Amino acid sequence: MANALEFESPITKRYPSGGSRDLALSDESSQTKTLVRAADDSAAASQLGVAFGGSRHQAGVHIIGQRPTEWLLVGDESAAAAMVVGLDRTGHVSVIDHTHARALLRLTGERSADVLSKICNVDFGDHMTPDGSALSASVAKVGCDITRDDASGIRSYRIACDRSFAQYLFDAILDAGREFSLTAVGA
Amino acid sequence: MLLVPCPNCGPRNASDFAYGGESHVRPNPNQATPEEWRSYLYMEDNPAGWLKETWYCRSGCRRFFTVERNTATNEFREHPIPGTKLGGKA
Amino acid sequence: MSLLPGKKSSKPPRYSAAGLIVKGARKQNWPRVWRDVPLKKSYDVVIIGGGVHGLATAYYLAANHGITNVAVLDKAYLGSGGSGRNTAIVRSNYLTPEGVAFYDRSLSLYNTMAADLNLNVMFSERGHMTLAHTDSALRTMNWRAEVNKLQDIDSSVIDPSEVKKLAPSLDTSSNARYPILGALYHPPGGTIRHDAVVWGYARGADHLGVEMHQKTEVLDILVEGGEGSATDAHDGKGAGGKVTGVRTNKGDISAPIVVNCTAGWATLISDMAGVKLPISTRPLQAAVTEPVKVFLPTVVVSGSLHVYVSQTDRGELVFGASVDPFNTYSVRGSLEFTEELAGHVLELMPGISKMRLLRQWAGLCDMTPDYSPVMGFTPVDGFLCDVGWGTYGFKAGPVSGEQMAECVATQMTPKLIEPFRLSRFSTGALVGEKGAAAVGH
Amino acid sequence: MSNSMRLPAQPGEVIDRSRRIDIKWNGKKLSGFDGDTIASALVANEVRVVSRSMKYHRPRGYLTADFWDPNGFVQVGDDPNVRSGHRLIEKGMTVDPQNVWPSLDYDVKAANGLVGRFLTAGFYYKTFIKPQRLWPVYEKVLARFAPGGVVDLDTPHGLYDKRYAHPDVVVAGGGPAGMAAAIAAAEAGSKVMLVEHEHHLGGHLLWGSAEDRALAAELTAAVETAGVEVLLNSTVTGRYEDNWVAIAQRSHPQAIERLVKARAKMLVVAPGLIERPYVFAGNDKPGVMLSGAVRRMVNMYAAKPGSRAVVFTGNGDGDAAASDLERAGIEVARIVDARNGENILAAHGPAKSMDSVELADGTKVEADLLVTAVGWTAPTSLLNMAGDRPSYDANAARFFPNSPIDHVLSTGGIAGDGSHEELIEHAVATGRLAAARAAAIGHRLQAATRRAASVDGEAPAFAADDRPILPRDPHPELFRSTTHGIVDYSEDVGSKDLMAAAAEGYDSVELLKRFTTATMGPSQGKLETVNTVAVLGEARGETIEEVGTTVWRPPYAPITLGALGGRIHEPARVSSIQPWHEANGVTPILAGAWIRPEHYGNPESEVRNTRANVGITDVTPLGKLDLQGPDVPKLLSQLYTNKWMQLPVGSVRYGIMCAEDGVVLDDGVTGRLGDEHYLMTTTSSGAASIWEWAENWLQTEHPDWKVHVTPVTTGLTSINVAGPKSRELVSRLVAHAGDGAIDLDGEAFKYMQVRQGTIAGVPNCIMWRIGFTGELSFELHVPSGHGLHVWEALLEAGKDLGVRAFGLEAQRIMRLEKGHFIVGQDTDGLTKAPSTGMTSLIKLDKEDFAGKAELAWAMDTPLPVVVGIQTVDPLIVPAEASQIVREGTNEILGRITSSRMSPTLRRSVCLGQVAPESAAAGTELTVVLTTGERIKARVMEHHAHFDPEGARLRG
Ligand SMILES: Cc1cc2nc3c(=O)[nH]c(=O)nc-3n(C[C@H](O)[C@H](O)[C@H](O)COP(=O)(O)OP(=O)(O)OC[C@H]3O[C@@H](n4cnc5c(N)ncnc54)[C@H](O)[C@@H]3O)c2cc1C
Ligand SMILES: NC(=O)c1ccc[n+]([C@@H]2O[C@H](COP(=O)([O-])OP(=O)(O)OC[C@H]3O[C@@H](n4cnc5c(N)ncnc54)[C@H](O)[C@@H]3O)[C@@H](O)[C@H]2O)c1
Ligand SMILES: Cc1cc2nc3c(=O)[nH]c(=O)nc-3n(C[C@H](O)[C@H](O)[C@H](O)COP(=O)(O)O)c2cc1C
Ligand SMILES: [Zn+2]
Repeated sequence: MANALEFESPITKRYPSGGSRDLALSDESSQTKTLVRAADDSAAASQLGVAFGGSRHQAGVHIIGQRPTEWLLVGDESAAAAMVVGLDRTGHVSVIDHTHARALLRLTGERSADVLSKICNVDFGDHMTPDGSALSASVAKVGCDITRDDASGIRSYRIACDRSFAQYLFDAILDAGREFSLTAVGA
Repeated sequence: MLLVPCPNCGPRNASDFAYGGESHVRPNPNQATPEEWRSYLYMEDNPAGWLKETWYCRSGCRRFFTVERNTATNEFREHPIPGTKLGGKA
Repeated sequence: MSLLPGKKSSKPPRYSAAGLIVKGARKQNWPRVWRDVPLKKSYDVVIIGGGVHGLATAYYLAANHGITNVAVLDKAYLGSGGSGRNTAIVRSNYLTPEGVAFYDRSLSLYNTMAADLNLNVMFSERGHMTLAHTDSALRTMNWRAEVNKLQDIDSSVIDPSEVKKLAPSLDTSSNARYPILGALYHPPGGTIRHDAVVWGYARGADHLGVEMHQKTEVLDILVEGGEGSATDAHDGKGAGGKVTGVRTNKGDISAPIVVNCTAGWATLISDMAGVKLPISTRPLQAAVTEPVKVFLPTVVVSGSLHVYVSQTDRGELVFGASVDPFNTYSVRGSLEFTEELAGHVLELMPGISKMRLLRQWAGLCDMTPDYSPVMGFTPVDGFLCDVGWGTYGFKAGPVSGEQMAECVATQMTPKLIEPFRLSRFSTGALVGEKGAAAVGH
Repeated sequence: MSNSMRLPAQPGEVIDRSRRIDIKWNGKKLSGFDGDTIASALVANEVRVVSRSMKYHRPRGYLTADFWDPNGFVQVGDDPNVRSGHRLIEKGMTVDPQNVWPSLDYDVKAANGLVGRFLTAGFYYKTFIKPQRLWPVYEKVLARFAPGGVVDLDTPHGLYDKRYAHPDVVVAGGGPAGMAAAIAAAEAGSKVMLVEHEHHLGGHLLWGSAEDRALAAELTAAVETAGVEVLLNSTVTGRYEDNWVAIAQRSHPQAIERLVKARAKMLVVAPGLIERPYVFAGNDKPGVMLSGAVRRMVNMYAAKPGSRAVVFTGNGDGDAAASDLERAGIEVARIVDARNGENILAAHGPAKSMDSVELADGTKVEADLLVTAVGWTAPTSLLNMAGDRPSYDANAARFFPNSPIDHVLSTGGIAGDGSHEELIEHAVATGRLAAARAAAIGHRLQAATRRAASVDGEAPAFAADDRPILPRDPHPELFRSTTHGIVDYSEDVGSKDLMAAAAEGYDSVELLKRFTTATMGPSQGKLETVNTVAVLGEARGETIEEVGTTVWRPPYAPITLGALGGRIHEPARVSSIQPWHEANGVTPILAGAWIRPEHYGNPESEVRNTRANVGITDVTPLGKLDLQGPDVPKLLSQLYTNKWMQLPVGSVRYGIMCAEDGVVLDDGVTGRLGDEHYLMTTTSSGAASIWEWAENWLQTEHPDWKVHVTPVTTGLTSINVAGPKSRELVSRLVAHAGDGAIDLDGEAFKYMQVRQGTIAGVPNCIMWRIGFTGELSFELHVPSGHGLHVWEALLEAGKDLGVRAFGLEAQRIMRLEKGHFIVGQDTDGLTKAPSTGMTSLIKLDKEDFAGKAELAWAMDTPLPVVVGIQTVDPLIVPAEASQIVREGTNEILGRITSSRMSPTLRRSVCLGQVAPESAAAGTELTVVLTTGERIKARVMEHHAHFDPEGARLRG
């Protein structure tokens, strides 16, 4: 039996380790994810400090303007909790723990946009999807929230989808990345 | 593939949306006669030209909005309007 | 006007192999399939739309009721609408008793059509198979089969091994993403040479005196009485009144009876008469591959995967899918349709990935809320409709023509088309084909 | 015969003579060089007949020797209809002729040729009419004559692929014009994709003069420097709405073929021109070739298409072909110059070859090669797809683009003639214009897209088209000689057929096409359209402009189903318990995208165990919506037919939802977790649509209501614990004191209530007391990151209680025993709410709810009714969908919608829909089994066959 509070990843298949890390797909589903819903002109919105389509990092939390009136906060448990506690709840504000509802994958590497472009119709060019931008789109026919979150200058995307689709999506991205030698890491 | 102008996400492929059909005003269910109600449910203007219609940005911002599209050319008029009257059909 | 039944006329002149040889040897040409005559100022009946419905109506008006002072008007060429672009699948295994009776009559007319019209319409009774990939689809198949059997229609649910025997190219293994759990099999279903049906009816009608006018576009319906202007239909004005004729690009024609057989354009025409219809116009895409040697002996339909496919005697695979997801009058092809289609076809028949798509096109479909047509009288006296044929109306051409002709000639709604009256949309008594909506062709 | 027709090295040849490649043709080995097409290898090996024609089985040789060659179709292994004029040879390739029987050399069906006069186009409409019963027999014979190759049904579905692209400019065609346009656009800052159908950039220049080839090399190098993305051996197959451009890429290193879908801001069409055949007697004889074919053969592949040639020319290309032949040492017996009014009448010779050409002046010239150069067809297909209506220019004897389209520009041969300099100048201006417009479009896109990098200022104006206008060279109109010949080679349709069809009344170009099938073959009119139109014009006494053309449709060049299908993406979703299911012998079932446990070996025993002990089942796919806000009750009242304004915290309630036509959409329970916090469940299949339904009402009808609807279906792993021992089992895992404690006592936690707390150490679980099975049950909703843990904990803790997992089938049996209907199974697309028997849940005194108007009317209308049904013979289980008829007739009164043998009651149990007149309890029904046998059954008092009072449920 699994340890009581160990987080069970939705990626249950095992992948060969090793291979190049120039282009990597990893599972970050255990990150705490909090969905905040509030009006775009609410106090909470200005606290969060990004609008729909953008994202920023603050105090260990990745604040993503995922949709109009919706923000996803990603971080470790304590940082996320701290931010939620400080949230101004004036008006109609809902806070929903999305840690278990959404899987979170990360695709990193210079050619990561080329991989995504095989299974997602969005323009991932720098003009249309610069670092920090956030959008929702279908990836290999699964509805996903994608945030460009470059890691020390290297192109990187966070991709969130319904947890139940995670294993399928993980494999679909790996398949798309085959021609670029995409490797699964840490899964 | 058609580009549909979402007021939030910008122009996106039609396949990212669900089509809501002609935008009709929902009659008051307590006052409508059967003819009026069923006209709302079933009858269509179906013009070959400008049509006011509802789209739902299913893969993107998940907002309903109304736009005008020319059904003969599939050209959209600028300025989609958020929200609209219900299409009436699930 | 002369709506009196006249003498029933003979069939159009015979074609035969012997004739071919004689004509070939003497280097003679065949007589024209239909005459090219000037448009008259008045007719007893004007039929708008030179598709199978309009032409069949004209033919049966003349053949069964002796009404021959009839003009069929089409804004383009005969068969330019859905009738010339459909995948030509015919069957009668519908879900409701009304549907079954109606389409079965059509099938029997198709069966004798070559002889009746003296033209080979290449009706190929090759069998029609609707695949079930889910429990619930299988249940619907069973439902249809059971209703069919009660009406003496040859239709039954078969298991995957029988499916494999009938169509060896299908993947009937259980590890397919959408495994084939069974199929509704309908041996009398099949395909027909759609253009030949159109030409056959036109030729038959012409022989009996009906005039076919191509490139003749109806611009307005002339209505007397009623409230408001007949063209100003958008706010429901102009309903009622009586038809006196039509305005065309070639001038006005007077006629006491006008029949709307314009399928995808149906609401545009009925708007001219002030009659509102529950119809939205959606394109349906179709495609053919390059020919290869024949390997698919039956018609295969998958509702869950939204495809239907058959192979012509020329060797092309003919594909169709479900209608486009939004209203439009544009028939430009859609790439996403072909992509979806190809993906699904390959799930069904993984072995044909190297076949090449040759051409894709679209036709306009007049979709109704209950997947059933709108037939018969309207609130405007003398203005009749035979529309709402959606994605399934080719097979209904003969019976619709026969029944509409009777409707016009007797001025009463024949029993067979009673369920399809326009008034059902104000009483809410929709036709049961909506009960288990699935593409079916 | 190895390379017996190979010329000495030619200056522009593209073959690598140092690399010999052996292939098999028609069972025999022959060899070519790297760079050879199948066609050039065959010609170099003296193969003159490559195929048989479709209808008359006439021997055919190469005509255009490129992709469009109507005679060049071959079978390569399991690949049918391969264009031998285009496909490069590869080591070990097996190439076979198609459409021949029994062999290429001796073809029995060629007998058709003898009766050809009688097999006029459309002959089958006139034959096989009587006797009608023989048509199926004829049909089988006709099918034997189907042209084309053979599909090997065991062909593996190889690696086909797709990719999206967002270039600023796509250029279709890599000839001089396309290359120059691409370079100019890239230099102006555009991201450019250049697509060339052939294996090399260069277009016509490749088989041209030394100067031409130098220009090609220069431009090719510049393309590279400019950073243009080049796709070789790739075709722009279609231009769809908003410049959605499809490209078939045949040159991907890994994928067999790949579909590139480019949303091009601008499309530049530079496809050059396609040379047109000439209609005359014998024009399909092996040895009749177009000038381009001959020049390609000689100049690019050093293959010798004949030994003694007649050249019929109306233009510079014909002249160039003549001089190329002479340079290569092939005798040119006669140049027939159409510009001087000279003409050819016929090609003569035995069946498989040509030996002489008959000229209009009566002379016969001995020759085994007849080269024609009579002008071009403009491949306007992509422009037509964009809405252009090209027009015919009689002076230049071809069609030209006509209506300017903002986002699509054309250049090169399709747009006009002129010197290289003029052409390149036009192309460069086109490239620049495309770049300027693309920049303006890009600016607008960025400004309209909130996530995009910000842009300054107004979008630049859409640049005006001030390109120079290309001249048009005069060209004689050369379509048909005074003799008749083939117009559509693939379809075996001749000019005589067309004229006969026109006389018969098929006299508009569209009817003519459909009756004769001219232009319906593999090249889709690229070779045939203009000649077809010209012949029809002749027949009707009309000009080409008046006759018009048929419609060009995608794809421009055929594309494999594999590439169109690509990698097949069919998303599958699983619950967090899936690993356990898989490890424990599950039989899965597909339900939408979900893969669910159907059973674990024996559903009946799963039922019995649940009824006797306790069972657990994974119901994660159940739709779950988190609802928050002060106006949630209003939303619930709007969606459900019953009342929701007074639901206490801690309670759950069942409800039915209807569409606006009163038809049942979905059902489920909603529980109130907190003051302004609710959890709604929907059916599994309704999860997505009910969410959108709720959003639709909120966003469009009631934007003022304060409600947040958030789908949490997979965030919560749902486990139903059912059976008499379920309370005992669950109590072993819940906290009994402190934070997260739940009191399971029957009084503290009643049927239809909800609690939140800690289960098996997992906090924030939701538990409600409801059950589809009819047993005492607890539905646990556990944060999914711990779902498997809780599942395993239940199995562990309940060992002594006899706990076992059960699947969907056991659940279906139990719900049927209990008489719960399933929306979509026991109801259908016409079932209005009152038919379910749940009239007490329809509250017409509410101000409004979805479907209210129709339901108000439906209440007074006789409707079919869902009823419990039992067969008189308890052992007969009528199949689902068995019809219920009026005794002694075939009149349908209803049907069985659900049926099973009940392991609990040991008898068959059913639900069904029946006509209102047959719905009263005790009514005797006649059920028709699928075998046709008729049996008796009875309408029951309740839907429930088991425990109708619900004692177990409430226990
Ligand atoms: C791709 C596709 C596949 C299909 N597959 C099948 C199938 O397998 N089986 C099946 O049974 N059905 C099928 N259908 C449906 C079937 O084709 C149609 O329902 C049927 O052809 C309708 O025939 P019709 O005569 O009513 O209309 P049409 O054939 O569409 O004729 C209407 C005519 O009206 C003319 N018209 C319109 N406006 C005017 C005007 N103002 N003035 C004059 N004339 C006018 C048009 O030019 C047109 O010729 C398919 C349809 C499509 C598009
Ligand atoms: N025979 C001749 O006409 C000839 C000979 C020498 C030079 N030229 C000069 O070349 C000019 C023509 O140059 P151009 O560049 O317009 O034509 P081109 O024929 O040289 O090049 C067009 C190229 O486009 C490709 N193509 C066509 N459709 C395509 C599609 N859908 N997708 C991808 N590729 C496609 C063709 O394979 C061809 O290589 C003439 O006007 C003439 O001045 C002509
Ligand atoms: C059953 C059927 C088979 C067809 N087969 C072919 C074919 O083999 N070749 C072809 O070019 N078109 C074929 N077509 C398509 C027609 O060429 C044409 O695209 C269609 O009638 C629509 O007309 P349009 O493209 O002129 O708008 C076929 C159409 C149908 C309905
Ligand atoms: Zn959007």
